[in-house]
Amino acid sequence: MVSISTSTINVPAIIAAVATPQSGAMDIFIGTVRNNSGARKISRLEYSAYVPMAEKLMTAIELDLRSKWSVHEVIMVHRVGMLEVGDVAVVTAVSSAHRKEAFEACRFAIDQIKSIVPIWKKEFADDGEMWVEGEHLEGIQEMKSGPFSA
Amino acid sequence: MVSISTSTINVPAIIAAVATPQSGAMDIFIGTVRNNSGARKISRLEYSAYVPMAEKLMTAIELDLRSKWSVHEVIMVHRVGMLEVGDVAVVTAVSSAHRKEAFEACRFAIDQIKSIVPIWKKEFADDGEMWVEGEHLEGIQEMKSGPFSA
Amino acid sequence: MINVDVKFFGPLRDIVRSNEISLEVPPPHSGDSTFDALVVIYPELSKWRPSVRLAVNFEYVPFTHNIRAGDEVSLIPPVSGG
Amino acid sequence: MINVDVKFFGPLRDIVRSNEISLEVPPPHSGDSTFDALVVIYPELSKWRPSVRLAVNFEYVPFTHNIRAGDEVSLIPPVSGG
Repeated sequence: MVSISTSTINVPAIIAAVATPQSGAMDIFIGTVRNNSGARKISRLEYSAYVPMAEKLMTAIELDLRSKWSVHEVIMVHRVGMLEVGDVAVVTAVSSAHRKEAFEACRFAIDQIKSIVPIWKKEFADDGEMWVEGEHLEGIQEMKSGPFSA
Repeated sequence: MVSISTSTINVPAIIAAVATPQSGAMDIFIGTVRNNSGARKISRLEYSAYVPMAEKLMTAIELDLRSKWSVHEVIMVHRVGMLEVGDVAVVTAVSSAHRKEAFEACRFAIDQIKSIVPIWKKEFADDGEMWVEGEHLEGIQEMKSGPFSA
Repeated sequence: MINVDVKFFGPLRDIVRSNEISLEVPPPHSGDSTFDALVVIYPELSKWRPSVRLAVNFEYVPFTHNIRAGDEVSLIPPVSGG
Repeated sequence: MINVDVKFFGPLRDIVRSNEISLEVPPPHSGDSTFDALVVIYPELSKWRPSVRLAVNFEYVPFTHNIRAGDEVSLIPPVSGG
């Protein structure tokens, strides 16, 4: 299950939704808004997305992940809109029989989201506002051999 | 913060406790009781611990982890007693500025718990009860060069 | 001439001051010729050429991709989610 | 003679049918001699010797470790937490 959300991400509900009776392991990654970006003091972040393409790519990431690891449930949710320090921006959660798969697949999910999903972050700091440069080079390289390129 | 708990593990409280304003990343591993062990159908698990030594080693694991990765908060809780399928047996949670440290340190925490912390699991299955053989070989090797041996 | 609507996001939206721009262009029409037509109107876009990606109908495609009337065309600056 | 209380856990507890056993042994006294004394009483323990670890005062120590009166001595079978 993947989604772009305009409201608060409910982490306990996500955990409950990835749990299955077959699962011995769940790994949950939570990305939050931190109060600094290097030396700059951050007050809030605004996330925007190209929503239909973002959800399409997140679905493709889930399929790719399932082809690489044997997992039970996968949830990826990214929030958009204005977020304050401490707010949850993204959650990736994976359940599996054993921990290796859950950890690796959960890491893969967030790495891929950061590399290829069309979401943008603008920082509002003490010295003004600024679009964040993401991890696009890694993403572009992934893309060339990945399932998402034409 | 580490502990052996005789009551239900409160996962949302753990997540709230590892969050800090400096953290952009949290990784949470949740180990649950699954309904099978290979071909055997499991009805419940009983965990027992050598509590003072278990808590001492979990504290040593946290110190070791903090010497290897720059992280903010670390929580490790393992439950003891009789658990049903789906119950949470163990949680390791780590917050950090960026995701790499949170993932690696969280994985290290659960790997070390499974290798060296004196906790034992008895399976109650359709064909009787049985002590589980853990991952002790890996653990013994870790021990020889680790901070926990004499 | 075909009509192509191009969507903009993130920092590119600040440059063109719009979410979407309508272009009238002669076929054959590719991502490259779209970008070239846009740079004439918004010279500031040119410095984004090395890092921006083209998406057509919600998929990343090379800039050589042929664009047809009705395609959903988007310029994707470096992403920074998470 | 010194008095040594040895704690048992998990599957070892099922063998000795007790959480703790009190031994009277002559010094010098090591983990090895403790284990040997226990095997005399519980022969079934011998097969655990390769996999069991010794803990003295809540720390893993080699079986050659010298045990003194008042030490908390425990036999730790392979752990299986998580």
